[in-house]
Amino acid sequence: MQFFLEVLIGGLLSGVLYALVALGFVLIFKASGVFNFAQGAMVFFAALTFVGFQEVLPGWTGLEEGGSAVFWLAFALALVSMIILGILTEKIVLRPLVNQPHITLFMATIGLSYLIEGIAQGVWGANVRGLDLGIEDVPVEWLMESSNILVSKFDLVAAGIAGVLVASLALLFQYTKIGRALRAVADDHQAALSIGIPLQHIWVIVWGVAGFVALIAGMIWGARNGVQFALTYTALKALPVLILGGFTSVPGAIVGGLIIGASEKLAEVYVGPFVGGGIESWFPYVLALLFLLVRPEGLFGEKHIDRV
Amino acid sequence: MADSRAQAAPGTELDTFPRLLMNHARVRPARPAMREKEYGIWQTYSWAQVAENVRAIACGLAELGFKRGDRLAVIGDNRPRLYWSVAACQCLGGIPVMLYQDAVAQEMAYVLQDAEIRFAVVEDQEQVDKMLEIRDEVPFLEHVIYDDERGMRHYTQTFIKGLDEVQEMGRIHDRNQSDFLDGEIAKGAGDDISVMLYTSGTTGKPKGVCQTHTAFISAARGGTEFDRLTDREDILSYLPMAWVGDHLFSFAQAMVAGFTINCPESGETVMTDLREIGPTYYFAPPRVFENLLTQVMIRMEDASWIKRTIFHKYLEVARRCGADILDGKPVSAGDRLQYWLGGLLVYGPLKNVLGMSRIRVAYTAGAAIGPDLFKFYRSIGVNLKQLYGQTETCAYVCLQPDGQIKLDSVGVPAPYVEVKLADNGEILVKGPMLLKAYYKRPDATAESLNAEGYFMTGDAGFFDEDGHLLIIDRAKDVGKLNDESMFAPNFIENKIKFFQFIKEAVVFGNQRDFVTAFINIDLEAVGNWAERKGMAYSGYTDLAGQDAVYELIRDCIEKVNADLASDARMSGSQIKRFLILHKELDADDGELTRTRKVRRNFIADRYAVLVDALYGGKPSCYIETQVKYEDGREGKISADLRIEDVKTFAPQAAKQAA
Amino acid sequence: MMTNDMAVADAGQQATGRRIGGVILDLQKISLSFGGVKALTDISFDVREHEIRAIIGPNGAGKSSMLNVINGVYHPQQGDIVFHGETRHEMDPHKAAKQGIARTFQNIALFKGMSVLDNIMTGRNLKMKTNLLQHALFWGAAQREEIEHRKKVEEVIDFLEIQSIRKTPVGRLPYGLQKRVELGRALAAEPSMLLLDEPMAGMNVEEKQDMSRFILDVNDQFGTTIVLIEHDMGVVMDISDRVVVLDYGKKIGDGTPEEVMANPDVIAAYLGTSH
Amino acid sequence: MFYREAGQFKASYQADQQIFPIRQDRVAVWALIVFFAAVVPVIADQYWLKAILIPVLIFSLAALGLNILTGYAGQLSLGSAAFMAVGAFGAYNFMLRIDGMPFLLALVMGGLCAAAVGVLFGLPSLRIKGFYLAVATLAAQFFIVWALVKFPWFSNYSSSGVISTQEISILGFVFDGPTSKYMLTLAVVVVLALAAKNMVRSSTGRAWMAVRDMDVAAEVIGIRPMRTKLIAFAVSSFYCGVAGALYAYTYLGTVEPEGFNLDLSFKILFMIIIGGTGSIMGSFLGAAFIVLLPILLDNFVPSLLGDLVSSSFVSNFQLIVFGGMIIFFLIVEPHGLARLWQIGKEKLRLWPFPH
Repeated sequence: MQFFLEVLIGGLLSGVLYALVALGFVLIFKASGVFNFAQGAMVFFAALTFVGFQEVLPGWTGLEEGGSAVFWLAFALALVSMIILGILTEKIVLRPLVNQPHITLFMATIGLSYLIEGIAQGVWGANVRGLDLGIEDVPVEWLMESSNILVSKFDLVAAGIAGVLVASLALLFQYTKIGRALRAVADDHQAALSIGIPLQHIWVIVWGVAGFVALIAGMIWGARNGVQFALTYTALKALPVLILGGFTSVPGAIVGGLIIGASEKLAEVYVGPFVGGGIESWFPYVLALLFLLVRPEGLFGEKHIDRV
Repeated sequence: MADSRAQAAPGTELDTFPRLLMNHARVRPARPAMREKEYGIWQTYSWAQVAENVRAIACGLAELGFKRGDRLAVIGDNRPRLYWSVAACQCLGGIPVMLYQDAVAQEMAYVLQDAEIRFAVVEDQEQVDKMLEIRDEVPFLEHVIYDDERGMRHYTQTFIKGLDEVQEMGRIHDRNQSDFLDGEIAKGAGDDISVMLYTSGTTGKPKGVCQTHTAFISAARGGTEFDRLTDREDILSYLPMAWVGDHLFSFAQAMVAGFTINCPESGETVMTDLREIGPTYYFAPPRVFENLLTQVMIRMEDASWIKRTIFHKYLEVARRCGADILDGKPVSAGDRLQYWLGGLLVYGPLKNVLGMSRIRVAYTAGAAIGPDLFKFYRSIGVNLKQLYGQTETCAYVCLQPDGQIKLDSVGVPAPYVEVKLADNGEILVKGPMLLKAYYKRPDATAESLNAEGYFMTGDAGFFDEDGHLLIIDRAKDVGKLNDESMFAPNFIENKIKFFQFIKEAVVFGNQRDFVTAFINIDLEAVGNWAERKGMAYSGYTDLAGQDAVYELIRDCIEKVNADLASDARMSGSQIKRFLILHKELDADDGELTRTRKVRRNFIADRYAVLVDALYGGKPSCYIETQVKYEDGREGKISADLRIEDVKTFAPQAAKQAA
Repeated sequence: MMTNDMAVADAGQQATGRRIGGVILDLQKISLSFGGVKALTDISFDVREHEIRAIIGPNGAGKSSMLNVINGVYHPQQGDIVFHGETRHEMDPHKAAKQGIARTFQNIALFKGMSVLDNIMTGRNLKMKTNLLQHALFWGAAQREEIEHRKKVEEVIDFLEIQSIRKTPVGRLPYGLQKRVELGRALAAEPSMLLLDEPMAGMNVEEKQDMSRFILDVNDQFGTTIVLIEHDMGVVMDISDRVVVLDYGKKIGDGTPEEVMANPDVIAAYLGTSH
Repeated sequence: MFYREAGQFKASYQADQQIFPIRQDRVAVWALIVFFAAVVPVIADQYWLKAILIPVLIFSLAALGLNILTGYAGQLSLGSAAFMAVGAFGAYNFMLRIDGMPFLLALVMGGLCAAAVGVLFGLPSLRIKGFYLAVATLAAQFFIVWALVKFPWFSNYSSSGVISTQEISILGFVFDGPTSKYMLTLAVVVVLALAAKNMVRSSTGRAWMAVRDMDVAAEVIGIRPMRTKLIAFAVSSFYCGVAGALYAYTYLGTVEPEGFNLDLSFKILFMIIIGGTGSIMGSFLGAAFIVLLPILLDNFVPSLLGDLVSSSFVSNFQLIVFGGMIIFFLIVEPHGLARLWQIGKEKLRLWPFPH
């Protein structure tokens, strides 16, 4: 039981991170109808840019290496880079493809992910880097003492940050003017235009926010596993989350992330040994797929009626 | 080749079309006789199949009571089964009478009455309806037989039958009396009338021209020998069956030479079908060639400058040496090389797109063809030639021989034809291809044939030093200006019409002090020109009245004047004043004949106020005209027409201006 | 020619042309809703063999939904459909097609990436028997079958007078011609019943006349029963035998064109709405 | 310019339905086949055969397979490489476990295994469309590779699933050199390409395209979307499977499951995007492009820029070029090189006219 809880909590914590990445997808999908496969590449790009700036800034500015000034400056620069990336993407890739079938846009974002990966590594190099957020990866003491459950402090903090972010975005989406505009756009581009919301602005904001989410996700994952090419695979983790939760639902992304995170870990631990292990790679997909057959629109997705 | 030689032997029994047909069915049963684009492919009928079908139709007609000497009306587009009906009628010793299929019912009524038609084979519901409309006026019409069943199921009248049904009756008839039709064919003689063609007639009612088998077979045989046509030729049959040219090329020559005729799918697909078939032998009136060239030039306007440069460079090469190469004249090796390159880059592809890649012989006639136009086709290697003839001569008097092409002549007298000139310049012809008579019009027959048996063509012309005939004008149209100099209106009009911007021209001057002209602009060409210049216009009338257009046309006419000034006989005929008509001259309004010749006198009467204004020196004139639209509605067009003066040239000044 | 080949199952019918027969389709108390929104409420009407039956009504009256119920694209929550004497709760599009129901759509539903010819050929798919392996070889039976069906399709092309565009991709055609091609695709299936959803919408007068003629010819030559939705009252009056009027998902009138036009409810519905 | 179509009229439906209705095209295609079958083996060196021609042919086949599914039937798949893996391991096991198994039959059986797996993973297309389906095919991608690694039976208990292919021998002739392997590959690819063309121009292909373009309308005229999609999955996977088997047997000789990873699937997807979706020829053009581009970049970028660039730069540059090309083609010419070819051909047919 204790072990089960450990696995479950570990799974849920990583699930929060999945949710974070999935949220980036949902934002962009809702606003522009694009299934952004390049979200993973953006995470990688963001983390690499952050680390890259951290490395070069002391040399450029004379600031103390590893200091908080460098940290925040690098963070700011990385964020600006992400926003610029978002704007460029919107202008160069999405706008010319507006009104194309969704599947075409999807394929374009696959191309985009190659492009972003190439640029990121071209600029910052392909070496694996460490990233230190100053949070130790040690078991949380009070938990260990009270119930003898091993939960990493790092995981907990990361999940906390992600949770706060997810929650605030959900609120933002629900209650602010921008959020309402976003929802209007998601429902009907024409209608959104007719009530006077400049579509381009919204897209830029959304890509900017998605970039911000990617940066946070990249920093957390990078700190955990090192900043390396494998960060791009976070997108692949987020896909089943989306299917489960529905492409258009913020709560769906959160709940889906938690379900996938937990079930994946549980399956790996309890089912894995019987089939040789390593089922993490495909288990979420199969789970999502089975779920799809029952409920094609996802947990929180809207049922779509084919008008003829 | 060998076969056509064999038929050409004198004294052969192949002296009627039915016998020719049955002979082809024996000699080349599997060769394609006809193709028709239908259901997406070229449905092919061999000579044997054609003969079988013709037999069935003939026997079916006989079963319905068709007798020797009866006339059979044939109305419709160029459809195999209509050609078969013509042949079937001839098998029975009857006389096919083809009508222009786009004529309105009332126009048809006259011919049906005149020819006392008992049987009509028509294409479709539309033509059946016309027959029903005029049924009361032609009470002797006993049977109307339709080819296309579409929409015919509710016609319960017993005198209306499907050609299928008639053929089926015929097949049974033929089975029961298998020697009946052969007997009928055997009864035929070369001197029997094989067909009656109604002349459209610029004046008076149409007259039925009776032509014998011998006449058309001679004309066809002469033509095939002259151009060495074989049974491998392909021809596209798209001109009205009622027109003598189609009967000569698509029927008589095909029957004589045994080549294949190809019927297009529909009127709107003619150009595509032409391209698919790629005929080896082709006929088209000048306006078709002209439209093609206009389209070529318009389409080239949109091409990239590289293409345009190549195009024009090699057209220049072609202008320089193309015609000479085609005529087998000596040309320098350098030019030959350039022409070969041009063939690869321009002429070959161009001919391909136009469907003219395989043409060995192409003819044009019916109206004068512009020298530039004519030269253009010859220079890119299309062996385009002119011929001269009338309905009364089976469209067969003069032909241009290969290698001796002159732009202004119509060639030398064709085989078996004798041509001489009357004192007033009128062209007189004699030969086996002459009409037997005008149907029921001994007066007209006597008028057109002189005492020595020459047919008086009504055209004025002369022979040049090489024995080529030049046509100037209709003999009766040739008049005199008040200064006694010659006035040949057609001659002048043709010169004007050679400009692509001008579609029709009507000139006046007989018994007048000077020459004036009505102009019809070519809406497509001028419209395009206007679009390129960024001019807005709302339609023909608006465009025709614009200053810039007047300027454009005045330039054209000035060029004509310069040209006329260079010829001593014609320099007095320079155009002093002109106007652009507010409407297009139209056959439906009676201004043109069905073959699109202008009816000058009718126009002069109809627009008398305009003629007066031209000679009265007025700067403009108001006119209101009744018009008939395609759907039969009537309406009015009115405009204030400007009249403009044109520069004329003194005879001696001509050289400088040109 | 066409007449012989295209004739529908009932051979007796074609010789004498159009003769309205008994009821072949009976819709009984049909109700349909989407997530609580009622599209059709308790609608009953019937269609007789060989007749031209029009469905009219203002926008949003539920006309297209009605056609979608008939050929099984939508499944009604309540009601029965009696087709050829067989009662069922809902139709299935594939089965409907097999039983000879073909249709066109309000917003042209052609296959944009294919030529006119191929689009119409798809109408023959149900009747094609050769299998995948034979197709891969394209030899013998497969080729023979392809040609046999091509001939039928060419007859349809000829019938609709669209020869000159047969190899054009449908996406490049003007609207009116696309409608005609869509009719061709439906005709290629040699249907006994044809559902036409606003066949003349967006057409000019001339195109409408052509289309009316084609519809009448189809009905006349092949005896095809036709159910059509049309806005142009002139056309409806001209070509239909009986008319059913819908408004807000309810039936408000049913009868001959004259009867329907005299019906006060219908007049009210039409005057009360603008479209 | 080189076309002389006047006079090439069709007097029968057979003639009208030819794959290449224009005589000049037929001549060109035959010339091309003769060139690749008779001239290339003589003039090409080992490197060309082994590193360029054989992979181009194999990838053409795989792209063809994906194109049937994505280009013709409109179902996006991101699992092509996995189906290739099934084909490769299928053929390997048939060769391994059945004595005297003819190679060509093993190839077909490998393809059939892939087809069966393809149908299984195509089943979700019953309910889902578009990128939902694409994600479903990702499941196939991950699951299959995982299964091939984790169940050593598939690789005859070799370490980490690596297999070394058996000798290819047909009717006693051993295909051991690059030339003979090239010829074998060429023959298989040409035959399958012809079969694919035949399928897409028959009612099967029309059903695919109908479902792709407008599935509701397709259903209404009696095409069963489900059946049609599953057939597309089966045929597509068969082609990918055969391509995978050839990949193992005539190209690499030794393969491991991880070699058939998502990157390879993407590569094949890129081939059809750049080559042209819904075009048989596009599959070949796209495969040639994607295979040749890195070789060109490897050879020319360093020689152009000299020592300025590192090898990692070249590989990143490749990523950028690939990504950029995909976006470029999707925006500018969604139908890829095949459409450009088509446009060029139209221009030649209309030459000297522009339209």
